[in-house]
Amino acid sequence: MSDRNRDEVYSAGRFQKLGLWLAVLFYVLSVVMVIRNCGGMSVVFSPDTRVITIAHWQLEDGFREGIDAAIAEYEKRKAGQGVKVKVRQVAIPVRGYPQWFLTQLIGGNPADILEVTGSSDILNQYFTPLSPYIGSPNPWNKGTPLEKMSWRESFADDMLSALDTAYSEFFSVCTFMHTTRLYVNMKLYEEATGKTELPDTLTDWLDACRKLKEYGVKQNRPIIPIGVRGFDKGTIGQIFGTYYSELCTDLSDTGSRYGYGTQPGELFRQINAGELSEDRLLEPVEVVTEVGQYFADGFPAIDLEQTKYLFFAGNVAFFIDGTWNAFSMINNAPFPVRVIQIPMLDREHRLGAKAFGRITELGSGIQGRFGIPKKTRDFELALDFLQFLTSWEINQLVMVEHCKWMSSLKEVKYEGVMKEFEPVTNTSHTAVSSPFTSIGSLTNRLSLQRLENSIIRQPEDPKAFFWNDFLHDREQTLDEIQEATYGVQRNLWSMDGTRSALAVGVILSESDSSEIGLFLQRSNINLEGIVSRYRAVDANILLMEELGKLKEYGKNGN
Amino acid sequence: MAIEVPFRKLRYYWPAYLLIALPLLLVLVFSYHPIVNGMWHMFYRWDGDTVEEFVGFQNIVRMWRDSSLLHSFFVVTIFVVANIVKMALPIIVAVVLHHVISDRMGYLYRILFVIPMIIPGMVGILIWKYFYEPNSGILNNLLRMMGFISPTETIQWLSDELLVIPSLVFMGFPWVGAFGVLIYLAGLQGISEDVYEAAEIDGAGPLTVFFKIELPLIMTQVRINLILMIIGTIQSWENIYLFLGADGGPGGIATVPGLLIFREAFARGLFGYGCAIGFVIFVVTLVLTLINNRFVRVRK
Amino acid sequence: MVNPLWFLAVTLAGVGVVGAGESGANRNTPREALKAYAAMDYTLAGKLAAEIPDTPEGQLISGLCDLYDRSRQNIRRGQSTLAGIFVSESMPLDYRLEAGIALGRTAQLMKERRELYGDAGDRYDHVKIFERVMKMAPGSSAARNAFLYLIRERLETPELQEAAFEELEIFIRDFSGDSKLLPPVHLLAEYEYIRLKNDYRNAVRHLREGYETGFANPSENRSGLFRLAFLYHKKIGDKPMAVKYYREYLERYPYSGQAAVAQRFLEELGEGGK
Amino acid sequence: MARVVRSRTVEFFKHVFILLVLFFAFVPMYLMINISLKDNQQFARNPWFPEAPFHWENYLFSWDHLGGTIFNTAFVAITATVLTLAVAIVGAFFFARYKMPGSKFLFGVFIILMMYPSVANMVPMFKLITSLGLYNTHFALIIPAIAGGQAFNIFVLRNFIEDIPQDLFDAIEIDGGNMFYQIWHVVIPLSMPIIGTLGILSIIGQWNNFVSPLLYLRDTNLQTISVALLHLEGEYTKNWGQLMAGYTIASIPLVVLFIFCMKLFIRGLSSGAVKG
Repeated sequence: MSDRNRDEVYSAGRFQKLGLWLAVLFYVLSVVMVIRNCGGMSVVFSPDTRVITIAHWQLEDGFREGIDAAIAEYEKRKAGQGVKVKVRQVAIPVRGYPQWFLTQLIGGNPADILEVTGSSDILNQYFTPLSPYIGSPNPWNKGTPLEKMSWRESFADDMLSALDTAYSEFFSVCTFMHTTRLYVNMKLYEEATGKTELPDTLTDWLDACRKLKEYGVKQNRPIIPIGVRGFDKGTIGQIFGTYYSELCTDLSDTGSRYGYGTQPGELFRQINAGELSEDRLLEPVEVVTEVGQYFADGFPAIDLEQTKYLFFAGNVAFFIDGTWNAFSMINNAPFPVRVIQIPMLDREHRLGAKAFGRITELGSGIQGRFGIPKKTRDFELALDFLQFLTSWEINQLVMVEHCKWMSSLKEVKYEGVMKEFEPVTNTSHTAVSSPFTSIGSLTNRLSLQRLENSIIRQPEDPKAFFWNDFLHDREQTLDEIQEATYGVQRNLWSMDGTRSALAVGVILSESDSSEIGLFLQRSNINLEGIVSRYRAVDANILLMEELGKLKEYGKNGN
Repeated sequence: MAIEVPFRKLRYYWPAYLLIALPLLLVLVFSYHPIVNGMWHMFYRWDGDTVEEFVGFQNIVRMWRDSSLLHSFFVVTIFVVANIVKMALPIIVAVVLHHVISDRMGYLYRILFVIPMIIPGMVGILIWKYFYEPNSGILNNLLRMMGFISPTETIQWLSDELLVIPSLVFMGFPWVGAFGVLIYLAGLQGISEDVYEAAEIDGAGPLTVFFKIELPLIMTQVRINLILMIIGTIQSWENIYLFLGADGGPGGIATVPGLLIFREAFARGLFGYGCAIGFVIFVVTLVLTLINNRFVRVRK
Repeated sequence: MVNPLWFLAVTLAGVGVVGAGESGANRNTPREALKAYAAMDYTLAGKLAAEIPDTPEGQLISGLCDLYDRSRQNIRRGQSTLAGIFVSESMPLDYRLEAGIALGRTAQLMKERRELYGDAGDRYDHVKIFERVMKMAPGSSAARNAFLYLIRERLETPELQEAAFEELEIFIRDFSGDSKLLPPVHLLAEYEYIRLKNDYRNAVRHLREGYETGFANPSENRSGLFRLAFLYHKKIGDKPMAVKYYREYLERYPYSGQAAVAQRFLEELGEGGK
Repeated sequence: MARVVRSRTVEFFKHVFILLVLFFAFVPMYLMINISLKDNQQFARNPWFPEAPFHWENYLFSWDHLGGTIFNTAFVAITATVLTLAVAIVGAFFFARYKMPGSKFLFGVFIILMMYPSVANMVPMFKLITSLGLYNTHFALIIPAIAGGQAFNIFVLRNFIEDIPQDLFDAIEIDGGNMFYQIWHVVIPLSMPIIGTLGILSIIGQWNNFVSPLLYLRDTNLQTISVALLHLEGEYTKNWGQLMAGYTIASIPLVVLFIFCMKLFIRGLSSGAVKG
């Protein structure tokens, strides 16, 4: 180094010494803060405080504040009972949640109450079965209309949405309910159509959309007749499900040899045998493709943030979305907004000749499933808080007052705008699930993507396009079913482990009859579960066989 | 110059092995054990917790059939090629910087070039995510100001299957990592004065000076950066995860192998399959590094 | 089987994962071991069982843990321990029954997944074990389980099918144990009659008997009731029974999603009135 | 500097070119700071240029979101760096000072790891961390970082220590100084610059580390800055001002670190720390 640099180094030496000391100081400070931040927490709270954590991915405004209010109330009441309790709330963005959820379950010490996601295998492996606890009434419902009902019956759908069909077991309870509605920008609607009463049938709706498009051309404004939030494919799935049920609800009578409802394997068997035309399953695709021509282009990419931007910009007439951010959209919109249901497929419409009209929404749309992992350190407290959260008074405090969502419980009255969100119950036709979206999560995602492509490309025969593309991805669907079958077979071994544990439980409790009764009931549940496992395995084998035999569009059955 | 210790002197010098004991232990437990464990679990259906079923070559057959894996290597090749092209700019900047006459300005520039490096990586990526944000992002605002698109129109840079990969390539535009520029600059400083004078006498123009003298000299640094870049690009999946989430953009088009491991293992729970993909990445990196060492010979 | 390097890593790294063992074998360890196993806490149960290797409880629990504790599974050793317990006269009957069922069932499952277990499943003949269990304690829940696993396998093999259906009827008719144990068998019977013989009459008979005795799983009870009414209505065409059970369904589950369907079917059958 | 005489215009073009590249490199940083002082209305109206009412409360809001994570990250980064370098120096000294039987093989063991893509063992590493009970603790980040850093640091330090004249070591050894005495009194003082540079690189590496905290830390109060920023960005109702304020806060510690070791860092890089 030249001389000039050398003395520079020494003069810099003092400056760097200062830097070094500053770094050491900062390090010591951060060590103190880290200790205070995590280790110190237990020191700060007296050791006999029981701490549990609740985690979820609902970042909508109002949800976190609602849970905080419930926590404050819970800590106060438990202090009244002489129990020191601290509940921590963790909210993770939906994009990172599936991975965050799975790694902590495998990692070792998961949060005590978790919003559940993922496959049945994961739920069965990591979450406590709740069936022994749902029979007795929820202790927090004393003095409310649900007092006499068992915890299970206190839910609007008797906990059917929380039932895991693969293991016929309850691993979670539902905390809120959503329905899908249309938010209508009344100012734009009236300007374009000149009418004030809103469409109730599909024909009127499409007619209004056509007028809106013409209005947009006339005004040289980028009018989007129907705005859809595509990024998590939820809304597309909802619309397809609604029209599929309105067209195919009668299939439930014949769609399964074992009882009411439809099984994909049986439907495909009927198609191969010529007893059923695949057209019946594909007409809803044509309806959604026709509705889809009024969507914004690039709709699959629109996420929640852009939804609000587009809607408030005033260029979207009908916005289809769940009722989770309905209230904030209605209040913050710079124009009057009304809410209507998804218009019904009417008989005048060319595809509506055989439609069955509106479908009951009773028991559908109940979500927000929270479960308790087996590895939790304080199961008793976690269960108590979960029952607190799903008690009549508190659930309304969180959901209805704070989030303006609907509660998942019975006997809940709504007023004002929220009345529009209540589920439709004045019809006797039940929803039915389509084979394209009910075989597995991968097949469902591929089908919804296929639906989006059909909307974007507007093929002259959407049914042929959808069907042939469905067969094109047959390999991946078969792979998913095979994986599910392995999961079921592997699970037979762990279910036998449960049987054995219950048997040893019976041996242990020799005389104590009440305990024996519970063990016998649970071993019966276990054996009934094994029978339903046989059903699932046989259904999968039949489905793979029949799916393999399906032929190109129009060539089946003859 | 170091002390030669043949076998017979071991009796006296054996404590020296204590020096290497701790680093060796750490490397064995935290690097070599996972490598072996990964290769072992390639042949298992493993959910990372209790389920470990030997399934032989099922994972490998599944990989062969899995179109998203083949696609992910195709996508990562695009990124590698793009990064090779992007290496040109730092070299040019280093050469130009080298020829800047005033010493003080040169030193000031060097400092300025390092500053972008000290922003945390995460901040840089999130700012670029804002750059592409359809409604209020910089790019669309710019295009609206310049009239290329109408005031309310939005171009979906990260959600359109055609645009997402070019956007990811373009990200971090000047691509001038301080690491690259300063390393090349150090190489250039090695050239002595008389070499330039000799070139001056033969009447060599700036371009021939560059290609004949400067480029060959910094080839060693370029080669090192090339290898590090290739390994880095094949491994890196963080920006794609941050930009597009675990699905890897519309239709999973931008899924790179690293992101595929992350998704298959940590979101879907297929740990055995994740190990299998990891092994494939290791093999591909090894092959590329060997090729690189042999063909990018440094002409001394 | 956990890969050996993992053990090397843990021991080398010196970070103790498994808690240190504490007090010696005190008086009621056998009971503690059973309790831990019943709560499916395999690590604790395995540790306690290891402390009392010569007692019946110790052997039973260690054998069962070898089979079901997936993190340290040793099927071969587990099955041989349980086989020892099953055949030895000196063991208490309850332990022998449980050992027999666990041994037979795991052997059966291993035979079904040959690509995974190879022929390790053939070491024990589960049919003989199940039949012996049924003879040892007719009417017990162990006998019922053994029968259910056996009959399902027989129904799967076409040539044994006819005989299997008769055996099923005989088993249910002269089952000496508590009738509350039978609903799962009825459920299987209903399912197999439809699947293999399309015989809805017998299927409905079994479903009805199972439902009247009461399924343990609340959701099985609910869907069973609706299925019963539906099969009477759509598959057999027995109107009065269909109406009876549709009404019972509306009465017990007025809020359910399928209540509206029951109402519609009632109107279809001309019995609209509640 | 090469004294290639050129006309003023070419000199001018060189400066313009470099300034242009610097301009594009600095635009994101400028926008970050500029937007961090705006609320949503100002931002929507004009995101480009600073505007009168500066909203400093954005920083307060972001601080109580990110404050704790800054300290977590600092703790992890500094601890990991100090321990990595300590272990690496000892290792490098072994390779530089002694040619023991098998030291060539051992050196190979370390160097091969430089070529191994860490993403390939993401899955088994996770399993190892959880089975060692390190899950959801800061050590799940520190210990693997120490192990991961050995290969590169030993490789660089060995080159450096080999250049130190051996007689300095022999002198100490004669009057009874053991190996660690030699390291403390000869190796560390003499290779301060390279240790400084490697330290800075390691701290920057740990500060930007995003995958390990994402996988191994569950609680938000333990979380490091990168993942905290991701979660802040993942919120639905976006307030760009607060978001950019959060990004600025996350950058400050590194800027301060850099101000103090700028000369050291540039000299380290320019002296070709990474020899061919």
